[in-house]
Amino acid sequence: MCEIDDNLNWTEGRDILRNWRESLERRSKDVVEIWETVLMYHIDKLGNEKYLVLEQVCFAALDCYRLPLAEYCVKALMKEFPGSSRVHEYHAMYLEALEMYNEALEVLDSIIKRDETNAAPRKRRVAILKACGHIPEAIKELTEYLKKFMSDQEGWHELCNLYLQEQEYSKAAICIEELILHNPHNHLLHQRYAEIKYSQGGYENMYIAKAYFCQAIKLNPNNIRALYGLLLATNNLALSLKCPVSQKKGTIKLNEWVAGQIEKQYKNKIADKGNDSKYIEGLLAQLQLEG
Amino acid sequence: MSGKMRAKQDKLDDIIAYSEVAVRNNAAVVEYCRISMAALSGGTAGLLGLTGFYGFGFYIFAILSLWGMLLMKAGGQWKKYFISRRSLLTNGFFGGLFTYVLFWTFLYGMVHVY
Amino acid sequence: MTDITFSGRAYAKIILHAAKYPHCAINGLLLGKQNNSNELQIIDVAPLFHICLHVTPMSEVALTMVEQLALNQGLIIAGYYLANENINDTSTDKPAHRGISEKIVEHFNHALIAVVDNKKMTVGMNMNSLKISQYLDGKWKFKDPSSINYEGGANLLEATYHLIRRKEYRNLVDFDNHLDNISLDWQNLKLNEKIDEVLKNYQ
Amino acid sequence: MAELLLDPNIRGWVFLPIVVITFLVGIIRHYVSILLSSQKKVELHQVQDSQVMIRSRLLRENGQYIPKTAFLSRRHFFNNEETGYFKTQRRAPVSQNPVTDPAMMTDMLKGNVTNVLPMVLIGGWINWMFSGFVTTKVPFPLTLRFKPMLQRGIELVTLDAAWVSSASWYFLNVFGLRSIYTLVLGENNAADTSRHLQDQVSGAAMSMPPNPKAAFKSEWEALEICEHNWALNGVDDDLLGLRNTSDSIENMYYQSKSGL
Repeated sequence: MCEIDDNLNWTEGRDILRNWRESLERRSKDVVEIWETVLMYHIDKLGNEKYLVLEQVCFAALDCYRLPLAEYCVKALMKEFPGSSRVHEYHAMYLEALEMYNEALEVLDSIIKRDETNAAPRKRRVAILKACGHIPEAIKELTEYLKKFMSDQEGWHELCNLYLQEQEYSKAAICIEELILHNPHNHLLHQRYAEIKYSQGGYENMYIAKAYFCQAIKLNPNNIRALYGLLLATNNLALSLKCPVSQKKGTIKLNEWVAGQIEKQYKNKIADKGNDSKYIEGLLAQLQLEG
Repeated sequence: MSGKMRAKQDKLDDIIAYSEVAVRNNAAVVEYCRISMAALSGGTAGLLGLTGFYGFGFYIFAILSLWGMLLMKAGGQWKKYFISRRSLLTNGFFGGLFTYVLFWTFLYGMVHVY
Repeated sequence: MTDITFSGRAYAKIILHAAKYPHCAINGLLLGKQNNSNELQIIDVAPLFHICLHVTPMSEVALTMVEQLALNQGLIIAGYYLANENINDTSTDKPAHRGISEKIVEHFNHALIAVVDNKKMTVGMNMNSLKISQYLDGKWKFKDPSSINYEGGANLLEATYHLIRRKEYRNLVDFDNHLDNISLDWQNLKLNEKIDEVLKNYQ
Repeated sequence: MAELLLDPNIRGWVFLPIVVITFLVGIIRHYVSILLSSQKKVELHQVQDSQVMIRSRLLRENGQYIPKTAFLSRRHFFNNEETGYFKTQRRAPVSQNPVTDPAMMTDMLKGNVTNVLPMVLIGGWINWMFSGFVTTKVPFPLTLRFKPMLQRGIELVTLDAAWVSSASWYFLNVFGLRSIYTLVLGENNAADTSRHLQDQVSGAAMSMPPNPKAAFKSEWEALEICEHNWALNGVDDDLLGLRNTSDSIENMYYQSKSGL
């Protein structure tokens, strides 16, 4: 986290915001702060960028529950682009922040009516349902959406989270599979998939979980979650009655290997061997199998 | 280092994943350098009044030195940034040549013809 | 009827954890001591997760580790605390929480669940924002707030406000942070010292 | 051949103006095309089709990373005889005839207005304004074949091929400056970023197959013959085999940008 300089001038502020916009960083608190300390007084010097900045600030203000600021931004944008669906979307989000959900839905519906291919307002509808706490309805809405926009990764990810909230592991796994198809080399997805399969339980799922934990480790040897996960999965597998004898040996070997890896990770990272490593050792002792 | 890495990759069935965005970004940066280099070296050749094969030789020299500089900047880990070393050299050779000839002719005409 | 006492440190850490991740659900474990049969003291908490509460492997790891820690300090895992993602939501029977709290009950049958009431987390911190239920006779029963003692009383709220003002929550490390970077200390020894210091000033 | 001496006034009033004019016209053209570019109207089912195509292509390419049952159920979704997506969706081919589709007409017109028209107009104007000047000489020898190319507007048989006429100089500029535009206009361009953002909003995938029916059929065929080999088979042995090297900190996922 870089601290914001107290006496930065407006060009610097503009450049920082531009940078964050381009790298898709949210940092709402900082954005609002920059706006209030410098940019607010120089808004007319920004030229065409003014509206991009207003948009960014509007989003950040909604994030931080600074409703008057958000209202100001929405109004300024609305004045300049009365027909833009993007601005209307911000208006809907502002209504959402006021918890006027029905009005927000109306605005969103009117946007969708005007341009059926616009994905963003449809996703906002799901968000509203989620905010009301209607998770099953949100899931339904999102699946409808995904039937039309099948390669929307963000959508699949959110659907996965919603299913997880409802404890529907097998359906959540399908969503993660979809994401893996998009990014087969992302170790976090493999790790998450394995975790879901692990939570599902059962020998078959545990076996798959083991494989995906392995893949995650292969893609990133430092993924400590995957290392722990593999430790648990191999432990479970080896203790399972269904495990054929031929595989048992390999599983135990893997278990030993991963325990060694975890220990190594901790030794590398923690210079002074405090009592932390003691607990790790305790944990390993508890989970490791007698080979 | 590279030998070890190679060995490891062989074991991993050669999985090398490229981030498409990064690759495209790198290509754009290199393209930017190449155009600038072509324009600048063309201008230089024109000012120096190089003619005929000397001029083209100068272009080859410029391209090679740009390549060398890029590799120097990337250091030993050029594999991390670019897919192939040769395509770094040959890509956009003729596009650059066009720019080069234009600038060469322009400054040559400005300085030496009149 | 058992008496329940929350230490200032435990309360402050729960609030700081919730303040660090205002945009997502969080959970953690309450570590306590049962003196005689009807006095339960919550001494400390172990902040656990904020990224994905719904999958089990890492919770298993965390539970084992925390248990080790608790044993070492002569404490028991006495309950579970959480804050939901939705601002109006103070329910405790979400599937994600059910699993882990049942697990705790297996080991300690008077376990507590503390929910952070998001609505009461205001800038001034002038209300106690925990809602507590206890497991009695096979059911979770909501406890009357007046029956729970907080060490420090009104001063505790003042102290928490001060901690949040100082952005102390940035220094809080939960188990997810630890898994992202294992050199971070999830026991928060340094933060504990700071909290104790602040609490002392507000006595 | 005797050396030709050019009047320096030609430099000031012909040679330089042509360069400046071509450059500025190029920049104006860039902005005009931004001004005229319209959001293409897309039908919902077209978006859906293109996204389905992306999804099935990814299934073919990366299908080995998901378990076999998951792969098969997805293929079933696309290819099943009765209910598969590629079998049940019947789409009329999108009309490609510009005469019947007014939107296509305006698009073509706009393309012409921004690309061809200024070329012809400015070219004609320059031909008329600066005709008949020998402007410069290319610094390398050329064969006689290049004479008609480089000496448009000057009919002198004895002139060396290396000399360039004003009209040809203009065309040389038009082609040579193209890469310079990317250099100039691609940097910190406010107009560019806003356009970019607009693209983001209205759906990621805009490339539609022109004829969904044929595209579906070929995709169906490709998916039908696609085999599933689980890439994670034996991944645990890999790890054990890696015992010696895996402590080195290396990410397989090359994401670093070059610091150039």
